Amino acid sequence: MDLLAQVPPESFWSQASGSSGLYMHVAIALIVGIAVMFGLMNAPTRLRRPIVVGLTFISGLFYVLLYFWPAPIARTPGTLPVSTPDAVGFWLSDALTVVANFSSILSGFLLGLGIYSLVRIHGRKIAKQQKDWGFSAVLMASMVIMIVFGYGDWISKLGANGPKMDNQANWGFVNYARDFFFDGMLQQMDAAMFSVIAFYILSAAYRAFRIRSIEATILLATALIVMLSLMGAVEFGWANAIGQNPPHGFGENFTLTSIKTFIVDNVQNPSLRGIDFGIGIGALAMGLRLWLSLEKAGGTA
Amino acid sequence: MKPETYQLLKLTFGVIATVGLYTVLYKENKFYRFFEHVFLGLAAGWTLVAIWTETLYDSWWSKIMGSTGAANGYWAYALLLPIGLMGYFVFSKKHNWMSRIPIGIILGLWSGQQIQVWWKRYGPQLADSVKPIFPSTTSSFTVPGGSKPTPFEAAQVYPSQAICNLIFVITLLSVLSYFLFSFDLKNRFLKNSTTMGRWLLMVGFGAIFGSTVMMRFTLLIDRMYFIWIEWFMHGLLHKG
Amino acid sequence: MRHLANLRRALPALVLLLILGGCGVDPANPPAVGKQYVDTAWVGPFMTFLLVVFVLINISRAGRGKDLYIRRIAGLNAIDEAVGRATEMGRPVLMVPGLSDTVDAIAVQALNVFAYVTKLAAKFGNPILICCYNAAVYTVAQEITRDIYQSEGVPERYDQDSVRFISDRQFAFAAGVSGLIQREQAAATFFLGQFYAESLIFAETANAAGAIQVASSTQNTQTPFFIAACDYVLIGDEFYAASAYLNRQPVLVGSLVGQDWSKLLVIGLAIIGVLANSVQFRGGMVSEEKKNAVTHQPLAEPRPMGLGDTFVNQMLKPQAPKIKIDRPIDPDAPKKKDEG
Amino acid sequence: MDPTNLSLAEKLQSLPKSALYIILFVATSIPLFFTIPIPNKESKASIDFYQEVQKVPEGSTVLIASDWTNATRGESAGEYKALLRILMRKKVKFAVYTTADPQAPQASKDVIRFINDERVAAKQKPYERWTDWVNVGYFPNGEGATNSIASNVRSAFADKKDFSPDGALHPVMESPVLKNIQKVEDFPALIIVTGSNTSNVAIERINSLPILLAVTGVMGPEMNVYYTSGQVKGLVTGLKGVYDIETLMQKDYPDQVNLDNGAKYYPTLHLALVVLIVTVIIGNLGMFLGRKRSEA
Repeated sequence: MDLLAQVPPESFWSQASGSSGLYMHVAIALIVGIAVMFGLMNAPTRLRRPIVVGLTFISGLFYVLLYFWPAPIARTPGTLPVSTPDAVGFWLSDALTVVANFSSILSGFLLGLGIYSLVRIHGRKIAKQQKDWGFSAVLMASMVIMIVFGYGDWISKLGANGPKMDNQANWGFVNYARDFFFDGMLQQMDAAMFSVIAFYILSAAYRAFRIRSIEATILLATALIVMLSLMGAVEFGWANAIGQNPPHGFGENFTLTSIKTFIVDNVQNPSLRGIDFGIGIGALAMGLRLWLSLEKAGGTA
Repeated sequence: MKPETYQLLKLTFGVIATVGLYTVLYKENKFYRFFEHVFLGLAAGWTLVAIWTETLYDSWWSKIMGSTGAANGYWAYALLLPIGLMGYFVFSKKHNWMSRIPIGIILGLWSGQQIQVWWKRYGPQLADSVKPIFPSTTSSFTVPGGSKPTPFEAAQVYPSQAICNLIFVITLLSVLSYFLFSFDLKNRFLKNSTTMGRWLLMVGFGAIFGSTVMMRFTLLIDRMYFIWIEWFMHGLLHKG
Repeated sequence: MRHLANLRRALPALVLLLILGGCGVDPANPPAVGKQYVDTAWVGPFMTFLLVVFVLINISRAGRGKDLYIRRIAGLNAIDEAVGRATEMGRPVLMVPGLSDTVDAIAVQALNVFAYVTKLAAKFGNPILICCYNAAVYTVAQEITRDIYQSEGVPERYDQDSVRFISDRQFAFAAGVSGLIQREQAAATFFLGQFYAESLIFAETANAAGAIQVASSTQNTQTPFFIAACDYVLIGDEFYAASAYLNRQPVLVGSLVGQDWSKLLVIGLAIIGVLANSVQFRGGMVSEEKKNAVTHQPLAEPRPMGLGDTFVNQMLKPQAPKIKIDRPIDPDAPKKKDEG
Repeated sequence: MDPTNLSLAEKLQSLPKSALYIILFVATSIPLFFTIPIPNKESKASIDFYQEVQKVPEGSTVLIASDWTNATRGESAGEYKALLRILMRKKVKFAVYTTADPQAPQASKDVIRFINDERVAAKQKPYERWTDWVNVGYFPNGEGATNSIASNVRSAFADKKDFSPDGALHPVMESPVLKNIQKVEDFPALIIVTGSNTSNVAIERINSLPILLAVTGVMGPEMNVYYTSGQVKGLVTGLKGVYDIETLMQKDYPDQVNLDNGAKYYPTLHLALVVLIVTVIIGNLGMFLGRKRSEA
C-alpha cells in the first residue's frame, strides 16, 4: 500500500536516491518483470482472458472506489486517520497522484510501436526504391535531425546550465539548430496548417450552405446572424439604423448583439447541453462495458 | 552569424514552409509532398524527444532514481517498463494477446474515471438548467432596465425571462428526446419533439459555425501578417 | 455474462455504502468520512449508481434474449453503400479513429464501427487504410484488423501497413492524412471519434478527392463543419449507438436501452425540477436560509428569495459544512504535497 | 464539363475552388497594409472582463494561466498583450503558469519581452522578472496540477523555480511576487488565456476566486455557458474580444499604445467575412435561377 500512497519516505518500496540498494531493487524489479513476461508468454489459453479482464477491472476499480468510498472530511496535511474507513480514504487520495500518471507512462512506452510503423513503411520504400522513396528519405532525415538536436539541446540545458541557456548569447550550434527546426519550422508549419482551414471553410460554406432543406436554412440563418454580429461596423450601423445608439428601452433587444446573445443563451446552450448529457451517458456506459470487459474491443467477439 | 541574420533566415524558412503547405490548396503536388514529409519527420522526431523530456523523465525516471539527492527513488516504477513492452507483442502471431495487457490497464483507468467524473461534469449543468418558467410578477413585462434594480426586483422572474426560460427548457428536452434510440416513434408527440429537437440543434450548430469562422479567419489573417508584415516589410525591407 | 453475475453479487455492498453516506451528515457531530455524502452531495453518487444499474439491468435483459428495438440511424445505412462503391472503383477505404490522446472509449467505439467496415472490405477484398494519431490506438487497431481478416478466413489479404501511425502532433497528422487521401484517392472515408480543428481539413480534402464521407465528432464545436462538408454525419450520441446498431450484440443493444433509461431519468429530473422551481420560486421574501449546510432561522430581517433557496437547487447544489475534525498529528509526517 | 456552354445559374453554382481561395488570399492580405478605424460596440462579456481586471488592486498579484502557443497566436497573443498592458499600467504583479503545452511558457515570455521593449521605448519602467512577475512554468498533468493548486498552491508551486536577478534559480514562492501568497484565495483573480480546453479543467476544480477567461473564437460558445451561469466573471472571445478590450483601453489610457493585434486584424476580418457571405449568397442565387429554369 505504501507503494501507491508514497507517503512515508523510508520503506521497503523506496530507497535513498543514488544508493546501491536502489539500483539493486530496480535491477531485481526489471528481472522479475521480464520473468513474469516470459511466464505469461506460455500461459495456457484459458487463463489469457481472465488475466486481461482482471487487470482491466482492478485498474478501473481504483477510480470507482475513489468516487464511492466515503472520502475523509476536513483533512489537513500531516495528520493521521481516525478510523479504518478514514485510513482507506487517506490512502486513496494519496495514491491518486501516483496512479494518475500510469496511463501516460504506459502509452509513453507504446510510442515506440508507432515510430516502428513509420520507420517500417518508409524504410521499405527507401530500401526498395519504390515510387516517392525520396520523400520517405526526407522524412527519415528530418526525424533524425530533430532527435539529435532535440536531445542535444535538452542535455545542454540540464541542471546548472539551465539559467545561462535562457540567454541567447550563450547558445551553441545545437541550441540554434534546435531553435531553427522546432520554432522556425515545426511551429510555423503547425500554424500554417491550422490556418489552411480558413480556405476550406470558404469552399465548404459555398458548396453546402444552400437553402435546400429547413435544416440547412436554419443553420445558414443562425450562422449569418452570428457572423454579422461579429462585424463591429455592421453591428454599429444596424444599431444606428434602428436608433439604438446608445441602446435604450425595449428596442435594445433588436440590436444584433442582443439577438445573438438571445440565440446563444436560450437555444445554443441548452441544445449543446442536451447533446452533452447524451454523450456523457454514452461514455459512462461505454466505460462500464470496457471496465467489466463485457464487450471485446473491436466488437468481433 | 549575427542574431538579426539568423532571425531573418529563420523567418524566411518559416515563410517558405508555410507557402509550401498552402500549395495543397491548388492540388497535391511535389512541393507540398516535400514539406508534408519534412513536417511529419520533424514531428515524429520531436515526439520521440518530448516523450522522454516532458513525460517519462519527470513522471517515471526521476521517480525511480529520486529527482534530487534528498528525495527517494521508488524502484517499483521500473515494473511499468515490462508491462509497457508487452504491447510490442502485437506483431507476434502467437503472443499478440499479451498486447492487450497494457491496453487493458490504460482502458481500465480511463473507464474508472468516466464513472467518477459523470456527475461532477453534468450535475452542475442540470442544476443550472432547471429554471422557473412561471413569472413571479406581472408588474412589468421585461426586467426594469436603466436604474439599478432593487434586490427585491432582482429576485423576480419577469414574463420575458419566463418565456426565455421556457424556450431554454423546451430546447433542452426536445434535444434530449432526439437522442432516444430505443423507442418506436409511433407516438405523434415524440415524433414532433424529436424533429423540433433536430431543428433546434441546427440553430446551435449555426451559432457555433459563426463564431468558429471568426477564429479560423483570424488565424489565416495572422499568417498573412506573418508573411507580409513581419517577414516582407520588417524582415526584408526593414520598414515599420 | 459471468462477470455480470459476479457484479450482481457485489451490488448489495455498493448499495450499503451509498445508504451509509446517503443519509447525509449532521454538522453537529460529523463522522470522519463521507465528504461526497455530506449535505445533499450524496445525490451525485446515487445518480451515477442508478445509471450503472440501468445499463447493467438492460444488458442482462438483452442477454436473456429479449429483443430490443433500435430506431434507424441514417448515417450508418450509408456504410455498406460507401464500401460497395469503393469496391467498384477499386479505390481504398480510409478510416480515422479520431485524435484521442490515449486509447479511450471514444477511440475503441470508433474502432468497433471500423471493425464492421473492415469486415465488408475484407469480404470484397477492398484495400483499407486506418490512420492512427496515437500509438496505443494503433496497437488496438492493428490487432483488431488482424483478427477480422482471420475470422473472415482471408488472412492472406491482411496487410500490416494498412494500419498506420501517422503522427501524434495534431497538424502534422492533418497534413499527413490529407496527403494520403489525395495520393491514394480514397473512395470512402470514415472520420469517427474525437476531432478538433482538423476535421474540416479532412472533410474538404476527401470531398475534393470525390469520396463518400461518414463522419462524427464528440466535440460539438466540430459537428457543424462535418455537417457542412460530409455526406453523412452522426450527431453526438448517435456515435455511441453506432456499434449497437451495426452488429446487434445483446450487450451493446442492452446498454443502449440502458442509456435511454438514463436519459429519461435526466429528462424526468429536469421536468420535475423546472416545475418544482417554478411553483416554489414566486419571488417574495424568505425568513430562513441554509448556509454551509446549516439552516438558520429566523433571519434577523427577511430578504428577497433567491433561486438558491428553492428545494431543487439545494438538492442539486450541495453545500460544504464547516467541519473541524481533530485528527492525531502524524509524528514522522514528511513535508509532502497535499493532493486535492 | 466544359465551362463555356454553362448557363449563368450553373456558373454561379460551380465557381472553381481555386478562384475562391485566391479571392480570400487577397482579401486577407491587402487590408493588412492599411490602418482602418472600425466603429465598435463592446460586448457585455468583454466589458465585464475589462472591469474585473480594472478592479484588481494595485500592487497585488494575479495568477495567470497562459495556455496558448504559436498555433493560436492570432487570437491568444492579442488577448495576452492587451491583458499584460493593463496589468502593467495598474502596477499589478503576476505569476504565469501553464498546464497546456511545454511551449506555452516561451510564448508568454516572448510577449512580455515585446511589451517591455515597448515600455522602454515609451520611457516607462520595464517589468522586472522575479520582482514584478515570475514564470512558474509547465505542469504536465493538468487535472492533478490544477487540483493541487486549488487545494494548496504553496505546495503545488513548491518545486518550481525561476531566475532571480542574480541569474540563479530560486523557488518561485520566495519571489517578491508570491511570497505573500498563502492559499489560492489570496490571488484577487485567476486569469486564463487559453487556446485549448484547459479552461474547463480549471473551472471544474477552482471555484474559490474569480475566474476570467480569454479564449479563442471556437471556444467562445462553450465557455459562454460558464459565463452565463456566473462561474466565470468575464469572457473575452477571439478577435472581436481583443478589439473590444483595445477600444475600452483607448477610453481609459488615450495617450498610450492600446491598439495592437485587434485593430490590425479586425478590418481584415470584416473583408474576409464579407467574402464568405457573398460567396454563400452567390451560390444560393445560382440555385434559385436554376430552379426557375427547370420550373419554366
